[in-house]
Amino acid sequence: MQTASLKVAKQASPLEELLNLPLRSNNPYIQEWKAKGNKVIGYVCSYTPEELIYAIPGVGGTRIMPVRIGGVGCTHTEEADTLMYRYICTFTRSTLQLALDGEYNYLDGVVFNSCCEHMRRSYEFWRDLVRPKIITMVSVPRTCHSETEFRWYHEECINMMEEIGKVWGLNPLPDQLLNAVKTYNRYRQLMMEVYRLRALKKPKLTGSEAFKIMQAGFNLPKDLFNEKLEMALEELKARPGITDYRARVLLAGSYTDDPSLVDTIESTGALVVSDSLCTGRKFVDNLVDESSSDLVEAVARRYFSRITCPRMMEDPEERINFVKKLAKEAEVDGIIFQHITFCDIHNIENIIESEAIARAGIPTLKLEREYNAADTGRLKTRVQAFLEKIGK
Amino acid sequence: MIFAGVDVGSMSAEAVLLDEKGIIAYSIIVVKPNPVQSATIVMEDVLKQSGVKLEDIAFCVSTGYGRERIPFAQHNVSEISCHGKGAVWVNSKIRTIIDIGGQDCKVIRVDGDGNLVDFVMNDKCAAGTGRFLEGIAKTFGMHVSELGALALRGVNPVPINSICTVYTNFDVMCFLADGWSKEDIALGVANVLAKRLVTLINKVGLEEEICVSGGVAKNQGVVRALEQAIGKKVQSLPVDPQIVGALGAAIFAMERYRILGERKKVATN
Amino acid sequence: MKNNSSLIKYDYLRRLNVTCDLLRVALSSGAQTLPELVANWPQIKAELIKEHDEEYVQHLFELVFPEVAEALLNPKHLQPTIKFAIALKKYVLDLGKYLDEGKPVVYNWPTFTPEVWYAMGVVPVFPFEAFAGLLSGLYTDGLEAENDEAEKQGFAFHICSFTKGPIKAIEVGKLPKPDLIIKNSSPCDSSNLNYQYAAYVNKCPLLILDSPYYTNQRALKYYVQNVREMLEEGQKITGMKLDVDKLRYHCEISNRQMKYMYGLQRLRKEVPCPDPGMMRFLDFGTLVLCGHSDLVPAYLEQRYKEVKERHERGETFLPPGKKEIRTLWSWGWVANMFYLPHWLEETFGSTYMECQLSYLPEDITGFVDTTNLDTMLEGLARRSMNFVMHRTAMSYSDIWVNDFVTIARSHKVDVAIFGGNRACKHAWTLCKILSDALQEQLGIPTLVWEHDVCDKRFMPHSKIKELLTEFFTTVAQ
Amino acid sequence: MILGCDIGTALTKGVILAEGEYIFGTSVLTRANAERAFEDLLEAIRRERGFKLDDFKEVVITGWGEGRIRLPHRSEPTMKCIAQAAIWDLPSCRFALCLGAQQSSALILNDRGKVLDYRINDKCAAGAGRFLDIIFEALETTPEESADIARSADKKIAMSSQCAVFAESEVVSLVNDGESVANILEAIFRSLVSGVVALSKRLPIRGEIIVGGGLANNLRIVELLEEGLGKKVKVFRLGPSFIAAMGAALSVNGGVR
Repeated sequence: MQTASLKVAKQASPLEELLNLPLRSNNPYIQEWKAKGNKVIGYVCSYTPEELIYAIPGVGGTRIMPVRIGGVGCTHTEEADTLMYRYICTFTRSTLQLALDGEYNYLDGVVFNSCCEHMRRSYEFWRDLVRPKIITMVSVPRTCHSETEFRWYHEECINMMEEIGKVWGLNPLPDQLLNAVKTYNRYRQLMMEVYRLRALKKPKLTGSEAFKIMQAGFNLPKDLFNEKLEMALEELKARPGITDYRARVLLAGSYTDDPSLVDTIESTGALVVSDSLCTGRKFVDNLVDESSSDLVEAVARRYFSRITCPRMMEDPEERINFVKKLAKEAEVDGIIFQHITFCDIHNIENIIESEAIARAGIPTLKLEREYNAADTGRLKTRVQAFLEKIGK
Repeated sequence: MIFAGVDVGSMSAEAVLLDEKGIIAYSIIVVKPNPVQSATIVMEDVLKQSGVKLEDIAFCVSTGYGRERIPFAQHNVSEISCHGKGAVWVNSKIRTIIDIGGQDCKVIRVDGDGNLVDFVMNDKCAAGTGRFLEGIAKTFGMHVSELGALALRGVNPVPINSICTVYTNFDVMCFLADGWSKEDIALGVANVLAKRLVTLINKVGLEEEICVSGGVAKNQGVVRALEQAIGKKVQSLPVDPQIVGALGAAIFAMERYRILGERKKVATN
Repeated sequence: MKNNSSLIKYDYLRRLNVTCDLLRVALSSGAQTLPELVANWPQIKAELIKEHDEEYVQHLFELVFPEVAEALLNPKHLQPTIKFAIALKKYVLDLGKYLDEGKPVVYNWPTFTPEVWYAMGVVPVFPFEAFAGLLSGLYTDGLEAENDEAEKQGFAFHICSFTKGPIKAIEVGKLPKPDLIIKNSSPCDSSNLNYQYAAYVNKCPLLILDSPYYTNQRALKYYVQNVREMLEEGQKITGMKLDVDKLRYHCEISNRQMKYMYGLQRLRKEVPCPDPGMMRFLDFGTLVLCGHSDLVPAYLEQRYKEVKERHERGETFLPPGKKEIRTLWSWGWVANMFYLPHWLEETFGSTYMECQLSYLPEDITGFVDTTNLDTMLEGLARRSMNFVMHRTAMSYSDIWVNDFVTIARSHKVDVAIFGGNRACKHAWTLCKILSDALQEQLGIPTLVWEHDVCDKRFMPHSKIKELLTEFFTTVAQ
Repeated sequence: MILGCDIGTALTKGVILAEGEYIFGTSVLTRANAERAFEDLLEAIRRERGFKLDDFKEVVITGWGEGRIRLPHRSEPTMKCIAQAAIWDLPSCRFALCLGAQQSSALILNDRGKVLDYRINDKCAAGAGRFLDIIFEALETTPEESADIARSADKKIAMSSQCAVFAESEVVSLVNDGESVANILEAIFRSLVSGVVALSKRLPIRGEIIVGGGLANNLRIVELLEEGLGKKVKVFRLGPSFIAAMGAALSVNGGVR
């Protein structure tokens, strides 16, 4: 069965493969990875220093791969609703539900963050009900501007490494760290290339495809992903480019890994050519300084100096300018600010950003939505009306 | 040259035929379960009325929740744009349209050409939609169109606080049982509906003139309650407010036909 | 008072100012019932209009919840409430004077107590409790208008009305524009983003006092360091200097407060509970005013004295023959229904043990060692980390759960009420864990219901009474 | 004799006990008029059994309409009544569910039928009996036949609508997209039951389970409930609708002995 799915996957071109990579434990490469005795660690927030996990040398030459925990494919949230009540966002409930359904049993460990109120408080349920072999917390300060905060985060990174290391391996050697750092920098550069191809006058791929590639990136060992993406990029460049779109839009707001939202938007003829999401452009923003003598610190620095998530209680101006910059790069006709119902952070952040963006003369649409793509008809009506409003 | 607009909503479907001189004919039906079926029937009806043949229609635009599935429409436009377009066409002073449909309730702001400036749509709860009133009317054993006149005669509106439409129906039954007059209940219902509309209106703001479109616009009780709630006058439209969406679609059909025509010219020259 | 005075210019300040006198004069008028109070109104008003505008006073009087007035006239509330009004008045006057002098307007989030600011000569504004809480608790119009303003702009209904209202009040000119905002990064996203929004629209600096996710020594060290940096920055921005002796003076005041706080907490363990529930709401108010003036501990001393004597006399404030039902409020009080604890005492003999907004772990928070600056800052930091609403929110939910299971045991609790503010996301994540623990470990039932802490429209008082009546008549006998 | 009466939002039920033994029970439509419903009930009792009001030593009333009855009577909280009836029906019962027209409630009780804890949901109609009435109407089916129809479902379809009113129109469009009534009913039942299961799991589920309330007349719902709770569920012996009325009657002189 495994090898079969593997064969099927192997026949496809690298691009097709990235676009159709099966989810979670059905992912043939994860099956392959685990079969070799390697470990997989899940994490929930973009403030998790992934490369540090990737650098940890496992016992007997095994490896440890970080994957980002998402909620794609979640069809019900019964148990999660019972545990968490209706005021918790559907993304948090979906991920927890998947975990309770055993969808994340392939994970050997989970790294949590003090990211947002909803997600951080599902830690207890993972710890007590899902019970991964390792579950650890990275306490991330809510400001990046002071050395004290940075040192705290830096220590948190080291502690996380040690906690995982002491169970399955050792602490990484300098060259192991350097390799991991290089791999992740390469990954970010390649993803930026994808964004460049999306921003072209004739974009080489749809937003939906871009999200699928991003999704694949969350769920493959980055070395392998980089390899495939390099080839996939050649395939993309060879494409004629999309011309029959109705409008170019940028997607901003709450956590979005499920392509179905983008599908809904693009089903109106709009093309999502860029985004300012923590699952997208923000995720690959900024590189680690490879020349640093203390690479762990350099990694921590990167996470503290990349464009912030509004859970950081500062820099709305920077985030607004970031969105303006992206909008210019990708020559967008409008920006869609979406937030998942009950997401306090992006509800208010979208008000701040969209008002400023509107003042700058870029058309904006604010959408409230559930994580799981229900109610698509009404979302679609809103988006279509938005396009009509901006004369597209 | 004849243009058509067809609007398939969740409760009713409308079709409008239009030429340069104005509205030729229109038709309103209660929806058949299937949008395509509804569209076909309402279109056949309006054709029959006017003696126009389908092939005489130069261009047809569909709107409403079934808009993408209408076989005889060459193009579809969101109901939000259509209501804006239609309202301004019948009264050029209109800048805000409050459309109360079967399931959706929208507040639409437009410019002098009827193009969208801003809009907002209710969240997915029946409270404050046409269905809400339909339910009440059912409880009264009367047609929804009779509610308005009833509410106008109300004096002491009943206090309704349940959020859910289904429960409001039950509350209404209780008020009846407790001996309240239908008039006062209808007024209470109109007020609570108006209150829910205001929270929506607040999100985009109002610019005068204001009008109400959709079936509920015929409910004078709701309109008056709304006027009191927003402290502004609501313009009554010279056409049946229920056809505003379909009319808007027909106007888009006319505009689109012209644009395409010009493009063709450019192409042939 | 001059018309350009801040206490006139900003309606919230004006309200608070008149409220202090209204409470003091009205409750000292000798009236024991609402009708008597109404009968005394002419004299009361005559007294008030010596300082305040007649129309305004009259208007405010008409806005008072009759239930609240009636409750406060009850002997169990009367004297402490007067003392509270006097203490609050002192703060309001200081604030008014401070603002009139054109000094920098500083907004302070209550989870780090304000001694340090007093020690700089700053009189901070406390939008959270002093305004949102008190105004929605006392007056029938509450903060609904400001909440609606916020919702117009797209703030969701579930964004906390504790912060949403006051922040809007700044924009509509009911509160002064801030020059500096200080915010703990706990308890919640809702408040964090509200304050971030406020700093952004008012173009003023936001000092973030970062709450670590742990409660160990390392976290404390980190937190103390954050406090130091906050003070450095704060002095730079305000241009005012922290005076160690002043800090010691104010810490000693708040230590005295704590002494009585802890004393009251201990007395609540007694059966029957000698401490009336409504006063928790005012106690919270004094936590926010922490260390401001001697009048603050004076209120708590009065409270402590009364409660202790009541206990020693073996008396209860419950209606004769009412069986006591010892009730744990596992979320907190409902600001917009200030009188609810009194109603529950009178109707069901339900007494108020502790809640998330009243509980301070004496053994951890202790007293601030006033030896020197370092010891004081560490003491204040430790208190803050374990402060009401901060201890329960900044870290794992285990803390909240364990605290409340412990309280349920030590206070011989009969039933629990989880009246959760709908904005309080982290409360809704642990509601089931907590109610399960209470039921499985101690057989204590929990009534779970939703309210909006500063907006009575979501859960009307009549509905709340219905829910509680059903609960108490069903499980509590 | 004792008359226990439960004036619900849909049905008004009466149960008669003599020496603590059940002898008769009947119900009438409430039609939102508690006073009249109560009279109708007394009339029905007179007609069917010839008992008159003064034949009853005590009248105990519970449920939505209790407060509206002027006739001197004793009132009991609904939740207490349900527990009393549950323990009477099944001494080993420690968990009871009541799926009413407007409200579903779950409660745990001790061996004396005392309510230890409960949860209710009444926020909106989704998941309440009234919701089903709307659906049955839309599907032109009856509560009686719906269970068997649902059982014959051959595929799982997802209902996106939370709102009862929208569910109605969603159902209509499903029908017209050629979806079978069986599959739709099954989907509706499943989504409804999942709500009840979530409610139940907010409490520690112990001992045996009794279910009452109008929805429990629907055997498919009961089956799905058992599936969801992973436990056997017993439907109240006298007919699920009578659970609260019976409990009211039992509450006289300390209830179940």
